This record gives sequence, C-alpha cells and structure tokens, in this order.
Amino acid sequence: MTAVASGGRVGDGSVAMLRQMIRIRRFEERCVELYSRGDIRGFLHLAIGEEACAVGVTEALDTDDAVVATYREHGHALARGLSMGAVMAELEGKVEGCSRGRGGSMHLFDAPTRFYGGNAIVAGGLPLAVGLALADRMNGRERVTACFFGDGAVAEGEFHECLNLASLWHLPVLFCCENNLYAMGTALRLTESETDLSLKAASYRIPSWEVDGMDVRAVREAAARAVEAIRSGGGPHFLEMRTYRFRAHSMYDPDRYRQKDEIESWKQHDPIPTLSEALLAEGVLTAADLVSMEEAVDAEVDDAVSFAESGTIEPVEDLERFVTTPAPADADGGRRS
Amino acid sequence: MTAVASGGRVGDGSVAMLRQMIRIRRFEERCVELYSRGDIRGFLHLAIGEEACAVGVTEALDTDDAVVATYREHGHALARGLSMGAVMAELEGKVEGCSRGRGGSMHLFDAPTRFYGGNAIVAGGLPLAVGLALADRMNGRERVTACFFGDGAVAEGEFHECLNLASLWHLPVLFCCENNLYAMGTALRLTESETDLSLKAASYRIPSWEVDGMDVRAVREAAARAVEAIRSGGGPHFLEMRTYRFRAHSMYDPDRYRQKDEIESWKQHDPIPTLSEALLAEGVLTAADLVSMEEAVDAEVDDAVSFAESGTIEPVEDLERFVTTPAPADADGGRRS
Amino acid sequence: MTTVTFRDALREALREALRSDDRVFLMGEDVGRYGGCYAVSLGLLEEFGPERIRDTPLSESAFVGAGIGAALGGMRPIVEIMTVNFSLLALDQIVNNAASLLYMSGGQFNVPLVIRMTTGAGRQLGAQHSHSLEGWYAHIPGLRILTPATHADARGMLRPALADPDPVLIFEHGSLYNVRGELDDHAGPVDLDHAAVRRPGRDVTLIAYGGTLRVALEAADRLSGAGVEAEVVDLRTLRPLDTATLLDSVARTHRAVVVDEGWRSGSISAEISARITEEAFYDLDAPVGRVCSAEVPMPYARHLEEAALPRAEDVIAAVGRLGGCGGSDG
Amino acid sequence: MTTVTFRDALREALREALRSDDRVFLMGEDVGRYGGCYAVSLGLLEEFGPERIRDTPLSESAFVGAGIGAALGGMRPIVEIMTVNFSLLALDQIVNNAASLLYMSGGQFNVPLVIRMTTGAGRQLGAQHSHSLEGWYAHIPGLRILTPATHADARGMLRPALADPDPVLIFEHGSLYNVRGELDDHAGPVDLDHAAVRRPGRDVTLIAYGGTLRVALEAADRLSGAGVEAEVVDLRTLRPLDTATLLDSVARTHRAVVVDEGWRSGSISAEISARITEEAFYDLDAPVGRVCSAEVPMPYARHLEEAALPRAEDVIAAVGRLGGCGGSDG
Ligand SMILES: Cc1ncc(C[n+]2csc(CCOP(=O)(O)OP(=O)(O)O)c2C)c(N)n1
Ligand SMILES: Cc1ncc(C[n+]2csc(CCOP(=O)(O)OP(=O)(O)O)c2C)c(N)n1
Ligand SMILES: [Mg+2]
Ligand SMILES: [Mg+2]
Repeated sequence: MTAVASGGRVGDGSVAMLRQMIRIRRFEERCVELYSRGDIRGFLHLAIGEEACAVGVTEALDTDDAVVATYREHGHALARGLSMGAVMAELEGKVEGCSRGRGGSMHLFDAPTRFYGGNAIVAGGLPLAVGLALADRMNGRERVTACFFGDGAVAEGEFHECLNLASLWHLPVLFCCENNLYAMGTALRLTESETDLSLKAASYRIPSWEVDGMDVRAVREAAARAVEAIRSGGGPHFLEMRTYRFRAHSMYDPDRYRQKDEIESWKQHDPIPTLSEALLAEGVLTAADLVSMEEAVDAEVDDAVSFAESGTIEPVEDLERFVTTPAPADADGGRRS
Repeated sequence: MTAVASGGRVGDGSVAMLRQMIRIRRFEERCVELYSRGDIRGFLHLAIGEEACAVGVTEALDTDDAVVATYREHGHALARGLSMGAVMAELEGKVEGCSRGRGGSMHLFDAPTRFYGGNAIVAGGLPLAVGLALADRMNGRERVTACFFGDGAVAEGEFHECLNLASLWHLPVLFCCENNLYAMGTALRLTESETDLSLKAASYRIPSWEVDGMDVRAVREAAARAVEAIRSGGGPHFLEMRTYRFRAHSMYDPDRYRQKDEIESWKQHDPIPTLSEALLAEGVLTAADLVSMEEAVDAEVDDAVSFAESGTIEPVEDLERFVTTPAPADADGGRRS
Repeated sequence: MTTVTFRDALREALREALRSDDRVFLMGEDVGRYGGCYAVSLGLLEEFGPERIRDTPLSESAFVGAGIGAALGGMRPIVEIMTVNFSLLALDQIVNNAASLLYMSGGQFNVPLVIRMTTGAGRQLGAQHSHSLEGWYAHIPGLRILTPATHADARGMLRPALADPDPVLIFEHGSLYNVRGELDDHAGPVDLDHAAVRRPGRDVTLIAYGGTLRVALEAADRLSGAGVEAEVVDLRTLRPLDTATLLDSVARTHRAVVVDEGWRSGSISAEISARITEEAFYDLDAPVGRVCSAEVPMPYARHLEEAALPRAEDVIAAVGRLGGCGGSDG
Repeated sequence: MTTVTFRDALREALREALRSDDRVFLMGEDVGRYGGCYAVSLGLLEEFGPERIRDTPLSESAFVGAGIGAALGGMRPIVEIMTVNFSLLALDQIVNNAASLLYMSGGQFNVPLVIRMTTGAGRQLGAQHSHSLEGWYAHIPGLRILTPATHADARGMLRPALADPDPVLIFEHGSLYNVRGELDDHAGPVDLDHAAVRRPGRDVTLIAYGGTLRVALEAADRLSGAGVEAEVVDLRTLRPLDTATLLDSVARTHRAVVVDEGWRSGSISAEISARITEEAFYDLDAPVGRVCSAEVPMPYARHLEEAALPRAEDVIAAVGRLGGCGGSDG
C-alpha cells in the first residue's frame, strides 16, 4: 500500500478518492477546532457529509480544466490540488494563504490549478463558468469548466440566464448541483415549485443526470461520462448530486429547521465509511492500510496547521495592493483613486 | 348595429373586440404621424399586428382584475378602458395624460382600471404582477393579475424567479407572453436554447397553452379558460400567444434583421381583416356596419388628438412633485432631499 | 427601562407592526424557519404563521419586486434582504420600480414598502459580504434611507417607516445586533426627519450614523480627555438629509468631521462635506474632514480589515488635522 | 482631419481593436444583426462574423458575468450593455466579481474586461431610460470609469482600456452619438490618467465630463461675452480622479463649478467639491458650486426634462452666485 500512502492510485482510483475524502473531512474537523479558538474567523461553511461530490467530480477532470465553486469550497479546493497548508493559511488570514489572506474561507483561489474561487454570492459563479467556457470554445481548446453550486442557487435568475446561455452557445460547462435539500434553513420544496431539477435542465435542452452524491464512485462515473460528452462537443451537461450536509449551514447556524432523525438517517450514508467498507470488502484495502492512510492524513493536517500558524501577516502598508494593477511605470505604487 | 356604434356587445362580443382592435390600430397609426411631426417624442413602440393579444386577454378579465404591461402597451391600455384622450395626452406630455405627462408612451398608468403600467425594463413588470397577486391571495380576493411580456423577456432571470415564485405560492397570475419571434433585432432562436416556451412553464409546474395570437377569438377563449382556472384556485397559468409586429421595433429601428417576405406572410394573418371578414361571412356584421364603426373610431382618434393638443403642460415649479408624498403637515411642499 | 439587545429592539418593532396591522407581513430568505440570518425574526413564525412570516426562495429581484407589487395591492410588506450585499441583485426593482412608480404615474401609485437589510463590515466576512452601501442608496430620489444607531431608533423607526406612503430602506449594521442598551418600556415611534445630537460639544462636530456612531462617540470621549469637546450628530436618515441640524452644529463648532463606513470617493461623506461647505463656507475654520473606509474590497485578514475601517484613532487624527481645536492638540 | 460623428469614432476604435487582437470580441444585446441599439457596431458583424460580434439573449447578469469569465480565460471581451439603465441587472457581477476578483484572489486573477454602455438623458425617454449613473459607479474600488466627451477620446480611449489589466467601464452619452467633429486621420490612443483643460481661463474653473462638457463650454462662451473667462476642465476619467489637474486650475481661478448630470445628492460633483475643498480650502474664494440634475426620476414631458437637466444658464447662474468673478457680473 505504499502507492496509496504516497498519493498514487490503486486499481480504479477509489483508494485515492477515499484518501481525498478523508483529507477533506479531517481538514474541516480541524477547522471547527480552530474556529472555536478564534484562529479562523468570518463565515465558515463546512461540507462534512458532501465530500463525495467535490472528489468525484474533480477526479473526472484534467489538470487544465477549470473549477468554479461556492463559499462551501474547502473540499473542492483540496480535491483540486491546492495544498492543505495554503488553504489553512488562507483561513488564518496569512500571506502564505492561497489568496494571500485577503479571501478567507469563502474566497479560495489558485491560478496554477485553474481554481477560480470561492464565490460568496449564491449563483454568482455561474456566469464566470460560462465565460471561461466561452473563452475555451472561441480558442478551440478542449477544456471543460466544472461549476459547483447548491440547490438554493437554482432559484436565482442567474441560474436560468446561465443555463440558457451555455446551452444556446453549446459551451463546455459541467453544471454540478450539490443538492443537499436545504438552502440555509429553507427546504428545497419551499423554494422550488418543481423539485425535479432535471426538468429544469431539460427546459434548456441540457442533458442532465441525477446521481447519488454520497457515492463517490457513482459521482466520478457520472462526471466522467459527462466530461467526455462535453469534450467531444456535446455542449453543457447538468449533474444533480443528491447529498446532505451533516452539520449546520455555518458556524452561526443553530440548525433549528432539520429533524434529528433526518440527519441521522443521512449519516447512514456517510460517503467515507461507505467507500472504505466497500474497499475492505472488495479486498482492495486492508484495515491496516486504512489506519496508515488516516495517520498520514492527520500528519498532513498537523503540518498544514503548523504551516498556517507560522505564516506571516501582510504589512498594513499593503492594504491597498491588488485593488488595481499598478501601471508599469509606477510598478511599486498603486493608482490614484 | 346601433349597439356596436355605442360600444355595446353583440353576440359573443366579437364585434366589440373588432372595434377595440380597430381603435388600437388607428390610434397607433395616428401616433406615427404625430411622431414625425415631433408632437410625440422619446421611444415609441407600436404593436400594429399584435392587437389581438391585448384585446383577447383583456376581454377575459373583470374590471377589478389588474394588468401589468410593457413599453409596447398602448393597446393594453386602450383595451383596458383608459380613455384614448388620456393616452394621447400622455404621449404629448400633457397634464391631462394618464400619467400627467411624466410617463410618456412607455409609462402609461391608470389607477381606476388597475392598470399598473407601462414598464420599460424588459421583464421588470413580472415581479410587480407576482406581488399584486400575492396581495390578492393574502386577502382572499378572487382577482387575477394579467402580466404581459415579450418573448425576449423569457431569457431574463426575473422571468425564472417570478414563474417559480408564482407557482410555489400558487398565485393568481396570468402570464401572457406575446411571442412575436423577435426581441428588437434578435430572433427567438438566437436567444433561447429551447424555443418551445411551454416547456419552460412546465418546468415550474405552470399549465401553459399556446394560442394563435392573430386570432382574437382564440386568444379570448384561451384567456377566459385560464382566468377561470386561476379564479377557481388553479394557480398561475401561462399563455403563449404567437404573434408578429408588422412594423419595426421602435421608430428608430431600420428593421434590417427581418426578411420582407416573412413580414408579408404574417400580414396575411392580420387580426383585423381576419376577424372582420369572418364576421361579415357569419353575417354578424355588414359592410355598412364596418364603415360606420371605422368612422366612429376615426372620430374618437380625432377627438383624442384634439384633447391632447388642447391639454396643458405642467408648470415647471411642479417638477419635483410626486418624487415622494409630502407629509400631511407639509402638504403643499416636497420633502427635503 | 429594560436592557435589551439591538436585535431585540428590532424584533419588538416587527412584532408590534405585525400585531397592529393585518396588512403588514415579513418576507425574505430564511426569515421564518431559520429564524432570520441574524435572528432578528426569531420566534415570529411561531407567533404569526407562514403566511405573514414568509420564507422566500433565493431570488432577490423577484421577492423585492413582489414586495413592491404587494404594496401596490394594498399591503404593507416588510421585505428583508438578508444583507446589503445581495441587494445588488434587486437594485433594478428598487430603483426603477419602487423609487420611480409614484413619479412616473403622475402621483397615482404609491409604494408603501419597507425594505430592511443588514449592512457593514467588521466581522471578517470578506469582500462580497462587507459592503456599506447605504450612502450609495441615498443617491436615489424617491427613497427614504434610515440607519438606526441606537436602541430607541431600532425600536422606533419601523412604525413611521410603515406609515410612510413611499418606499423606505432600513440599514441595520451587523455589528450592532448583539449590543445591549437601555430601552424605555414605553419606547414608541421616533421622528424620522431630524438628525440627533447624541453628545453636545463646542469644538468640533463629528457626524456619524448607523455603525459609525459608536466610533464617533468613542473618539469624542477620548478627545474630551484631551480637552476637546466634540459634538456628535447622528444623521439617522441619510435621505432626505437633515442639513439644518448639521449647519446649526457647525455654526457653533466651526469644524466638522464625517465618519462614514462607505468608501471615500463618492460617499455620503462627500455629500455632507459639499453641503456644509456650500451653506456654511464662511463659518468653517477648516475644510470638513472625512474618515471613511479604505478604498479596497474588504480583506478577510483581521488586521487588514481593522485597518480598512474607520477607527476612533482615525477620527481623533482627523480632528487634529483640522487644527485650532481647543485642548492639548491645538 | 476628417469630419466624423462621435458614433463613427467609437466604431472605428472597435474596428481597430477587433482587427489588431484576436482575443478581442464584442458581445451584447443587438450588437450584431440589429447593428447596435445606437448603431455603434453597425457593419461589424459583416466584417468580423457572429463569433466575434456576438448577439446575446436579454440576460444582463449572465453575459456581463460571462465577459468576466472570458477575461479570466484569456480573452479581451468588450461587453456592451445597451444602456446604463439595464446595467443595474448586472451590478452584482460588476461589483462583486469584476471589481473584486483581483483583490480577493490576492493578486492572482486580473479581469481585463471592457464594458461599454450608453448613459444619460435628454431624449425624453422617461424615468427608466434616462439614468446618469457613471458617477455612482465611480464609487467602486477596482473599476476604472471613462466618460469620453470628445471625438478624440471616443476614438482613443478603447485601446488603452483594453490594455488595462483591470475592468474598465466606458460611458457613452446618448446625446453625443450624432455630434460631428474633426478627427485627426492618425488619431491614436489617448492618455487615460489625466483630466484635460478644454478651454483655458482665469476667473473660474468649470468641471465637466461626458455629456456635460458641451454645456460647460457653452456656458464658458457666454460668460466670456460678459467678460468672465472660464477655464473648462474635462474630467475624462471619473475613477481614478485626477485631482491634481483640478487643484492646479483652482489654484489659478480660486473658484469652481462642477457640471454633472447625476442627481445632486451623493453625486460625483459632491466628491469633487469635497476633494477640492479638502486640498485647496485656502485657495477658494467661494465654495465649489454644483450644477446637477434635479432629484427626480426623469420626466417624459420635454419642458420638464429640460428643466431637470443642467443647462448653460444654470452654470452661468451658479458662477454668478460665487461672486467676485471678473466681468459684468462681479
Ligand atoms: C445572492 C445571495 N443571497 C443570499 C445569500 C446568503 N446565503 C448564503 S448560502 C445560502 C444558502 C445557499 O443554499 P444552497 O445554494 O443550497 O447551497 P448550500 O449552502 O446548501 O451548499 C444563502 C441564502 C448569498 N450568499 N447570496
Ligand atoms: C433589461 C432590459 N434590457 C434591454 C432593454 C432594451 N430593449 C427594449 S425592448 C427590447 C426587446 C424586447 O423584446 P420582447 O421581450 O420580445 O418584446 P417585444 O419588443 O418584441 O414586444 C430590448 C432589448 C430593456 N428595455 N430592458
Ligand atoms: Mg443546499
Ligand atoms: Mg418579441
């Protein structure tokens, strides 16, 4: 199992996906601690329970594809290949953070992996994804842009405008809806007159597939099929992933609107034990492999925290840096405003 | 035929509808003259060719229903019962205008007939209609709000948000889409990935009917059925009226984007001769009736123009009146700003 | 007198409005089952039911516009936009319908709508969740813009806002919700037309509102220790501006500093500076000072956010720059 | 020198940009088959084809946001929003994405996007079609705001705007399109960083931009007849503001009047007044004057609209109110 411990893939890649999900889970669990200590501030949205969506889709992408995500995007960022240290440093507001400490949890960015954020306006990322895909299409590049959003985003006007535009122009976008049944405290049936989201996609002539968002292999398979179809000129595709967040909407949310037993019953489908048990049963993984994988992840998380904690903070003099790009002649100053 | 000349209805009301359509047509034809004389200014959007939509739907409404329209709304206003003089005076910017000269062609308003405008932002009227219907529903009133908009509005985010909200809350809105195949110079097939608009309505669980928008009787029948369904608690309905504007988008539009023969072929379905010929054939109307009807309409248009021309203009001192409502204690002044 | 939070005062005002007028209802994202994003409407669903405490889908333009339509239809809607940041999605409805319908219709159609929203920064929420756009909204004719800064205003502004036949926007600063303060047991409606002198003084006028009133008061306290007596004026209403109260104060102090969380360029502080200068040029001993937010999308990192926001020490420094104030500085 | 319309100058700039850089494309409602709502892009579809002259559905938020995304993806999009009035529907994308991405990403993601739109009143288009919001947009950090008023600027601003790595908004005043003027046959890119003195003078500085430059120049001509020599400064760029040029002029004239089509309260004229007063208080012989639009949703009736907009006589009156200018007034 050295291959796994060193991050390589075994067999169909399920072990790597398991590892990714555990990385994300442990990372977010640590975030909770750091939040209560006050080392992380602002809004913190955890995707605990939803890891299979981020991991399954991301596994189906190539390195030069693009990702656009939401404010609940730690998992997408980590799955996409951002270093855990850079993400943790961001959450701690350090220069070493993936957004230099200016973004925080809701605004993770990374140019090398084409990770375009991190968007705290519900549905606000969809137009960016359409535009990224348009640029690819106009350049004849066979890249795909995966755009994540929640069930709540479906009600926004931008959802409608963007699905239409992407389909009208036949753009290489994979719309990835993480349907966790709630938008903050409002259940999907209270926000959508038609809760079958595939009918919406169809009304734009976008092929759509529903998939069990708690089953990472199913997600990856569906995403891979969709990505292949998109890459071979099939236009945008829509993936509805049925998932659930085990925790509250954010650290501020007392979660008054969900029944305990609903949460408990979804926990029975936790994507991590679901997959690890399957892999154990399939003989792909041993209990010892699992332990060493978890230990390696714990070590990675520890390292990320140390990295973040030993990071530096931006000098206050640089507060106005990056509002605009200084003119070449004036490269060390900002512009007048 | 005295009944007709005096505005009463004969038989199934088709004669009254014919008269309404002729009124609208002649009114707008006169507008063209007045526009070239400079008596009307700003944007002027004519609905010549589309009269059956406004008339058919409005005939299906009760007096205490509400109407929300677009910037191409002379016909809706006249059909709804605004006096032709008040509309013409508005187009000439007079105090006697239905919006006191502050609105112009795109902003006709009339409280007594519950005519809520006149909206120059494409799709901007839809949320108002949803809200008017919400007020009715919350008050247990059995009124309907008819909301007109064009095919172009379907692409806007507000369309999506409003159809969802109306359906989710089961509100008494009749969505009336005047599909004239173009939004300014852009054909529907260039703006919608799915040009079958009924599929869109269905994706919100809104029943939708397509109707020949050049046949006023068909429009009225469909609208009446929909209004009845709405009034008996059936929630919002969607009416797609297939129609065509015979003239350019506005007085500024050189109409470069349509083929002459397309326009000509639609003119074969002109709703006015279509209906008058049918009524003549059915024996409901004689050629003499038609002549006297047209003469009466011409006289009404002449009167409207005289009324407008003899109207007064608002004193400039009142420029700031109606920005806000003066406080009772301060009833003759405006507020500080 | 009872000690309550700012949030409690706002909630009590909502409860009173809902109790006393059947036409009033509250609508917005998560106002019901969730209890309100900032818990302002907590418990109201239980008391008034889902028809009157109405959770909406995420569709700001539609539900704000529906509020306008419901107002046209005879209701007195209170629409909550979760935060000012999302109000940009509803701006067309606010500007082109709510603010314009009365005028465009030649006086026929009033829009008696109240829109509430949370505003402001200070909680490390980053660029997209930290806007302070109340001053920007104050540019729009046809709107009344309220910015409660005290518990009495939190409690007392809603009733007159609902009585206003025209649209009123209420901006609640997010950093105030948890602040405790005294509230008269019989606290009632307040006057919306006048700015309030929250602290009398003779040497300089500090002009603040909403979230910056605390900053100005803190600065005034500290200045007082240095012998400078600052008068603190709370604007309360950003549109229409009560210029008279400002001029009255400046006529006595001859100096003014505006404390504004908006970005400096094109802020309400610019308008206030221009107005005072226009009307009281010869009263002024120095140009009106401005303490605003740095002109940056709000950064997440705590020290950067703090540096970006107006602080008491910035106000004290601005007063110092005016020169000539009494006390140890001048 | 050739005589061309303002529209021709804008079109020539578009054509040059499309010819010289494959990454440039134009997208917006009716830019192609219709020929552009104001015929600015007429003929470009025929020359460059529908991929690069891209008609969009009516969905301002999506296509403006798509422009941002395409810029992130390496293109140099020019997005036309038909008029500023509809830009409210895209404001969230402009503020929360275009203006913020570079900062939020810690400098990683530039948005080299140009957005053009028609602005202004004067054609009896009523309240929803007559906004002048360029000054309002100038409040947003991260944006560059351009307001061409001359043919040379109409021709020459696009190239440097496209070269800017950050988002640039160009506001074209609707009343200028048909105006004819001389244009150098070799007219090239212009400097975006400086305001321009369009007419030298010594008695008062008139500050204008875009649609109001003509008004200021007309007033200056008439004032000159009365012996008052007004210097006219064209701001050209509303953000970042070139304060230095203004201060330089005011240091000589000691008086200034801003001519601004925006609503007075919270307008760019307030910012200019505040800045000049802050920096040149002791140079000023009178408070900075402001001539703005009346604070009303724009009325349709011609005489009311005229009364609502800044006119040369209003400027002359404002100059008169400053007092002390040379000439027959003072
Ligand atoms: C335009 C907008 N409106 C409201 C909010 C506040 N808000 C943040 S997340 C959220 C719920 C979104 O739900 P969903 O899209 O289902 O995503 P999830 O949080 O479930 O992952 C809301 C209402 C926002 N950020 N943006
Ligand atoms: C939000 C918005 N965008 C653009 C415009 C400019 N515009 C006015 S009418 C129109 C076309 C609308 O087409 P459609 O909805 O089909 O109505 P029609 O004119 O055909 O009756 C456009 C683009 C506008 N008024 N509002
Ligand atoms: Mg959700
Ligand atoms: Mg149409």
